[in-house]
Amino acid sequence: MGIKRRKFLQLTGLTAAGTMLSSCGKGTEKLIPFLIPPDDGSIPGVANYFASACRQCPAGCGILVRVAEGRAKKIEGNPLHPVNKGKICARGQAALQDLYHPDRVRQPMKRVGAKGSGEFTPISWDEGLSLLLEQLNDLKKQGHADRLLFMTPRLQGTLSELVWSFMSVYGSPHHLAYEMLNTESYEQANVAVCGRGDVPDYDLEKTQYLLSFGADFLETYLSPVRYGNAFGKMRQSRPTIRGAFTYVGARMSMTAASADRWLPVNVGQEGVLALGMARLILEQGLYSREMVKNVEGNPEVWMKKLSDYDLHSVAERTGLAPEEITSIARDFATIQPSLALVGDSVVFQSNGQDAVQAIQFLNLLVGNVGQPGGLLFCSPPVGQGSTSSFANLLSKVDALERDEFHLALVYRTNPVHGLPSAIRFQEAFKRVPFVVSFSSIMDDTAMHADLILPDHTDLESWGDVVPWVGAHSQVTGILQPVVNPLYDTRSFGDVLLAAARGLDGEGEKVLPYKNYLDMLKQRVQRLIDGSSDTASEKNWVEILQRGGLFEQEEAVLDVPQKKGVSPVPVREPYFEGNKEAYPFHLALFASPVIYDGRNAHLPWLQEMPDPMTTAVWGAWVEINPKTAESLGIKHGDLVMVESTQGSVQVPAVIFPAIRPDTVAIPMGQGHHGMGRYADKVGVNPLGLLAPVMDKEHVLPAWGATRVRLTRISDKGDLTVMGHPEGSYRGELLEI
Amino acid sequence: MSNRVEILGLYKDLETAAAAAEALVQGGFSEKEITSISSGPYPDGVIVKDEGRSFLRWISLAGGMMGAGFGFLLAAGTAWLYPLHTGDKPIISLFPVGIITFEFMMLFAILGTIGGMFLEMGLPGFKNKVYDPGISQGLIGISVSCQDGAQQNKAVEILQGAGAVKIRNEGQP
Amino acid sequence: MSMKDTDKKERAVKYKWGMVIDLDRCTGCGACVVACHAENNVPFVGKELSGYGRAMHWIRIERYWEGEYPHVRARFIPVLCQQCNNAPCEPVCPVYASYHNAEGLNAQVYNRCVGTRYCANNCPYSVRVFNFFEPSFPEPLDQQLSPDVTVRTKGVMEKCTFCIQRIRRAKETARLDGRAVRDGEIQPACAQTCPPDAIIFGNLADPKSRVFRFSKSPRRFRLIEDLGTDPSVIYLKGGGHEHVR
Amino acid sequence: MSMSDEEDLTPEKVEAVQQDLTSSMNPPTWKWFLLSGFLGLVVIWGAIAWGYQIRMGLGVAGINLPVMWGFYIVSFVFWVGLSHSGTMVSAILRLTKAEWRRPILRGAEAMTVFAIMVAGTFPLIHLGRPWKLLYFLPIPNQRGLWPNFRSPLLWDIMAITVYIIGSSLFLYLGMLPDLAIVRDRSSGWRKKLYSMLAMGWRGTAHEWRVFARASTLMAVLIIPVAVSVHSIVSWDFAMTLVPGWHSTIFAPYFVIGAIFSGVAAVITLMVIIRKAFHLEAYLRPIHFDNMGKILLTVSLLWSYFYFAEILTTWYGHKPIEWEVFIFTGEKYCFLLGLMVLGNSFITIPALCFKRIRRSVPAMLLISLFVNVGMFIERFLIIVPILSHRNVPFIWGDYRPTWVEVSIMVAAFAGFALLYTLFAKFFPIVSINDMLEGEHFKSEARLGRAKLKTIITDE
Repeated sequence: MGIKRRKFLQLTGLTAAGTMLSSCGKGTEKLIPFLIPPDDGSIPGVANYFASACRQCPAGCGILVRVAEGRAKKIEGNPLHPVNKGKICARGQAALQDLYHPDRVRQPMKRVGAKGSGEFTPISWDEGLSLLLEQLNDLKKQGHADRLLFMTPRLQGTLSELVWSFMSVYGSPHHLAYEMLNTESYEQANVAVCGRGDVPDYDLEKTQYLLSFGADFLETYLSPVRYGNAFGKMRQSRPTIRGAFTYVGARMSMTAASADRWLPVNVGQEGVLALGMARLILEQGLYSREMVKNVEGNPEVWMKKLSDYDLHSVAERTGLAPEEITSIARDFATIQPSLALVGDSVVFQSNGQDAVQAIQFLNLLVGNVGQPGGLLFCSPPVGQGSTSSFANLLSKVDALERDEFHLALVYRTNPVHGLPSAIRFQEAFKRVPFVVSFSSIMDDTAMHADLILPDHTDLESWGDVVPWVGAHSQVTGILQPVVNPLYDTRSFGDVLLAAARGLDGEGEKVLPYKNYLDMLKQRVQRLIDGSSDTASEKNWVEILQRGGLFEQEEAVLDVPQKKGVSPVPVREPYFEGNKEAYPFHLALFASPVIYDGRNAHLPWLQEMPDPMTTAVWGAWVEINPKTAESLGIKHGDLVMVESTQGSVQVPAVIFPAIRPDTVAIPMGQGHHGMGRYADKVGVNPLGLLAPVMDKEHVLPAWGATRVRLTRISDKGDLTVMGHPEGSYRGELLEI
Repeated sequence: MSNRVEILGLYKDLETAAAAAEALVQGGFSEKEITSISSGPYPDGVIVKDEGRSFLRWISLAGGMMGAGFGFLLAAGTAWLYPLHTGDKPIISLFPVGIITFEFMMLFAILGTIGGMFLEMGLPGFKNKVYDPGISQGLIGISVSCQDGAQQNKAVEILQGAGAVKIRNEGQP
Repeated sequence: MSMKDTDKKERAVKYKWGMVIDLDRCTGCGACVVACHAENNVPFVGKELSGYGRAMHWIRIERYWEGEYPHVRARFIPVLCQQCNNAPCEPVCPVYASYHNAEGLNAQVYNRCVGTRYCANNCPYSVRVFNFFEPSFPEPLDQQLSPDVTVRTKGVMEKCTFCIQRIRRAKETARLDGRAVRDGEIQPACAQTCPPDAIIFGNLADPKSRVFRFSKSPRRFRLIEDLGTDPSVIYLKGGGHEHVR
Repeated sequence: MSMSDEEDLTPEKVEAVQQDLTSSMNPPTWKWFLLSGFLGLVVIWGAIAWGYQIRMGLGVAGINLPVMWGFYIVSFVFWVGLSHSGTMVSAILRLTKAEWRRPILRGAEAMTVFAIMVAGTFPLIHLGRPWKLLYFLPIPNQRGLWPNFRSPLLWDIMAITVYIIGSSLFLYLGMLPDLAIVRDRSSGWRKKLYSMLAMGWRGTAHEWRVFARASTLMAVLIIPVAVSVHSIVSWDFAMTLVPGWHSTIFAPYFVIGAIFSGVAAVITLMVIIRKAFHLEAYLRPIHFDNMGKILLTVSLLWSYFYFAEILTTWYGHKPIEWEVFIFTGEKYCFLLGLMVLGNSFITIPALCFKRIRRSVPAMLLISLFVNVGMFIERFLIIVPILSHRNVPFIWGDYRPTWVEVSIMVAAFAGFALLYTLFAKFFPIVSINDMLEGEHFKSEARLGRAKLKTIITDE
């Protein structure tokens, strides 16, 4: 966006933005002439823009919130933010409804009914805090501080610091920062190939040939807005170059739909394809000699290692035609710069590690690592908290089963909905005697809580956001409250600080902050100059007006340092359920609309058609037309999907772009709780997943479950926006 | 005219009624002064002759012209007064204006016809004109307009002579 | 500069708003759909009504399938009001609720609309949506409603306005500054949010504007062009296999 | 008593005829109250349904995107169609001086008036905001705006208004002498009412002559209005760009369709009136025979138009039009078949036989069949075509709801109720027309035979 956004920096000084906006009150039934402007400076009809940051997904985009008469009206991308450059996705837009959701938890609540019944009674904050402290102090007094489990998503910046400090003060090592779509697998593989354990940034914008192995970078993968924007530029911003894009994967995702070519490879064989391509590239001498020198590799040794990956056998294993493989291999090597991406459907296989390594090796081979238009490993972002490992999760489940946890605190994560039941988490979690949730909405996990201390929503909170990727150095988005809190909620940070203060011990000393804002300001100042002072008011206002710290360096193009890399053979993938009884692979995918389900309570998103199926308000199973025909399944029929672990009943979508041996179900629906717009909408397919792992690396293989289908009835209750037959009649529009 | 009265003789059938009319003409009454009253129409001249000229068609035509003018002004005039563009249609579009003009032309012509008809008939007339409910039951009346006195007696005489079932004078209940 | 002069200057500027949608950039992500909901107080209607053609989207992303597995393609095309110059919806409205304004916009006057739905039938693009029920914004969702845009009542037809409230705002600002609206100064919500920048909005009457330049692209086409509706939305053809080098 | 008696028209005979023809006006029996009460209840139910729709919004009807018009507009076109033949047939028969017309006229004219009234309510019912009806009317107002005369809907409003006024006047005009008769036969408040309505009609030779002239003139004037009304109704569709609607043949096709359904409806009503009021002596097989011939002609015409319309679509094979065509054939196969059977394949062969034309039950059956067929025809013109419009992505479906069905049924009930009430208050067969026929009838000797002759003016 070439122009400067008119006056969005007129973002009025907002030191105390939260306290200023007082016109949210009710009872404006009379028309009162506007004679004396209100104290807060808000003028009816004139809107202010406040910069903030988006926390709807880990990408961490910068936003501008349009506020009129003390109410948030619209979210727009922050043009200054280096990650999203003024753009924002559907989920980011819908954060407004998070703020104004009718079913928010409006004050602290205490359980009164049976556990999990969802019966709560409102209590005061004093009572809520003392209940929390009572639990914490009791446990500590008994010398069982390690019986506290703290569950969060991967945290960033101040929050990460706060939770870490809190846990160390309290004396429990059990902070579990795990969510299902974890990046652990990528990180492990990157260490193996490139010697770097962080998630690289992909320079889509400058690439000329893009090859995605199941990476849905336009919808859910890493930073969709950033990559969406870069994709647009890759396609059409260069006068004579239109970047080409090939997608490899069993199901055509929204991202794949934008590809020039879609290669429906056999499930779990992407790594094999990558190695086959590598061999072809080596054979034809199309590899980057410079890169080989850099990593001190020996092409002849590599060739030998790849002896099993001749074109013929690769074609057989992947199910692709030999010509297709040779043509993409040649294109990938000769159209430079090129770039191979690897995504969740590849990673979450029992051979996922091998596949990621194979694909990164492919990148390495043609010299894509550390090159413009390739993979960029930059100085790692400051303040990106770490994620827990899958092994950690499993050990926590074991501990839960042994009743080793007496108190669980849950913040911003919904494990009851969001973890596959096969790892037994849900059952084990129910054994925790006291669960405290900080959720601002009554989600599935909060339903099981004993105490709910509702957090502000993002638009009411202070906070900082460190983008996952695309922040080539110190980029921290600052969240500021753009409206007064609607209800009697409190910032999670403040509650945790209060809890720390209330601990018998040195809480006060380790966390000596007045409040969370104070802590945030100090951290920001530290980021600026390393000092421990609180950021000066002037600096602070400037940062708020900009939306954060965007000290972007030129991307540092680190050339991989790791020496002696060589291709590792890809193991045969394992699938749970035998082929006869369970003939179909189950591909679960993060919904482009509601991601892993964290946005399912927002009606705008529920009503936004899924791009590929155009389905709204529910889940579905995608079936190839041939498969459906052989099973007698028609569009909209209710189908039972069974795995060795369980079954779900879900409507069928006849989906022409999925392998006949694969069916796909979106994640994220099927909540119990989470407000009226998510409660019992669709089904949660996670119950189908088998607990398959890559045993060698202790990594989950969510894509390794086989299922069977049975038609139940024609009453699937499927709602699609696109007419099922009309969707095939685009030629009538002559487009 | 104040001293003119109408006298009505009622007859059982067409032939006697026609004879009575004939007798009145013979008796010096003009065709203009004689008329028949019946519950059904008879072709002109069967009983009496109606010699009036009719302007009905002209009234209809005038109505139609007025309607056309009105319709045109309404459709074209208002569009011209409030010129809002819609689609690629001109502000004053020929076809729509034509249609509205036509409809109003027909409406006014119809109203003109009905109005003209009543005008020519001299209706509505709720004054007690000479009439007998027997006419509805099939009697045929011959009414004659005459002066008071002698002429009146003469008329009564002729009507009675022709075999009237009943004689009624104007104003008689 | 006196007010009169500015007025004159402003009137001298010709605006003809238009939009270019580059289908090669469009990824079908749907950000525009939600942005439009937020900007224009477009209600959501729930599952049952969505399933029966009562969804209120002013912009929708149509997805068409081509071919058969494995040589299958999905094409996305965002369809919104095409702001036709020869709009078929306009002349059929008996009460002038739908008319053409001087800047080429296909205006819809909600409070004149009586709900004959004739315009919706005559819209070849089927982009007009009707308020079959009173829209509902359960509290406090109503606090999000934009004060710049009317909340439409039941029985009223509505559709994309090219975010006319933003056009008005920019024109007012420009008028106060005594200048014409700059290219790129106005962005409808959909164009503003679009992650791949597939939507370009601007003044088609200005040959220097970005939208004008893009509208002359050899990839240009307009939707159902042979009907002669002369839309102000110009699409640029997306790629396909044939574009791979 | 029979009209075929070859006596002179004596007062006794006149009395008898009047007795017969006003039998519908006898004091109501409990059966009549039962019938009208039932019909009234159905109408009230329809009104409740409409009230519910106004309260809740049009969403309670089955319309949606893309099928923005549904049963209401189908009903509208259907009722406008029915209203057609009444006046039109009556006018044409008057002008052609078809002697057999006499017992049919009044019933047909009344049908027109009530059918167009019922039809006129539907556009109102189908509005999203019926309380804003005033916006349609060319009344100077503070909004500074006028209705848009470029919109076919406004032509519609104008044409229907003209038609309601014209056909009501036409009905009234024909009834004027009869009103005088019933005035003389009634007493009490009824007498006052009829006196008012009869406007002092006495039946002078002058009045009769003006009356005859006016009747002829009205007949001439009403025919173009009737044609324009249904043409304009067709233009509501044909003026659009909707594939399947945008067709030049629509106006004549609709006019013929309207006459078709109207003639069939007249036949249906003739059967009902004949049975209900024991008018067997007046509505004789000859009348059914003649109406049957008209129906046959119109059916042939309709089939011809339908064929021409389908042929051009089929031959031209424009993709989107062809799509609509195929869709209709597939999804609405049964209805389509029923329509073609009712309108052509059964009607045409059957009506070729004099015995069938003269059989009252057979004619009833055929006329009902035609009207079912014509209702389906309107449905098929509106719903499937809207279901599959230019943009395939939003193709849709239409399912009428209880509200629409209730209102539609209430419309039939309302029509029947109006008709029942009309028959109770006014002579349903034209007395003066019947008597006129008798007056002009004579006998002539030709060879050995005595033949009936008709005296005419010329």
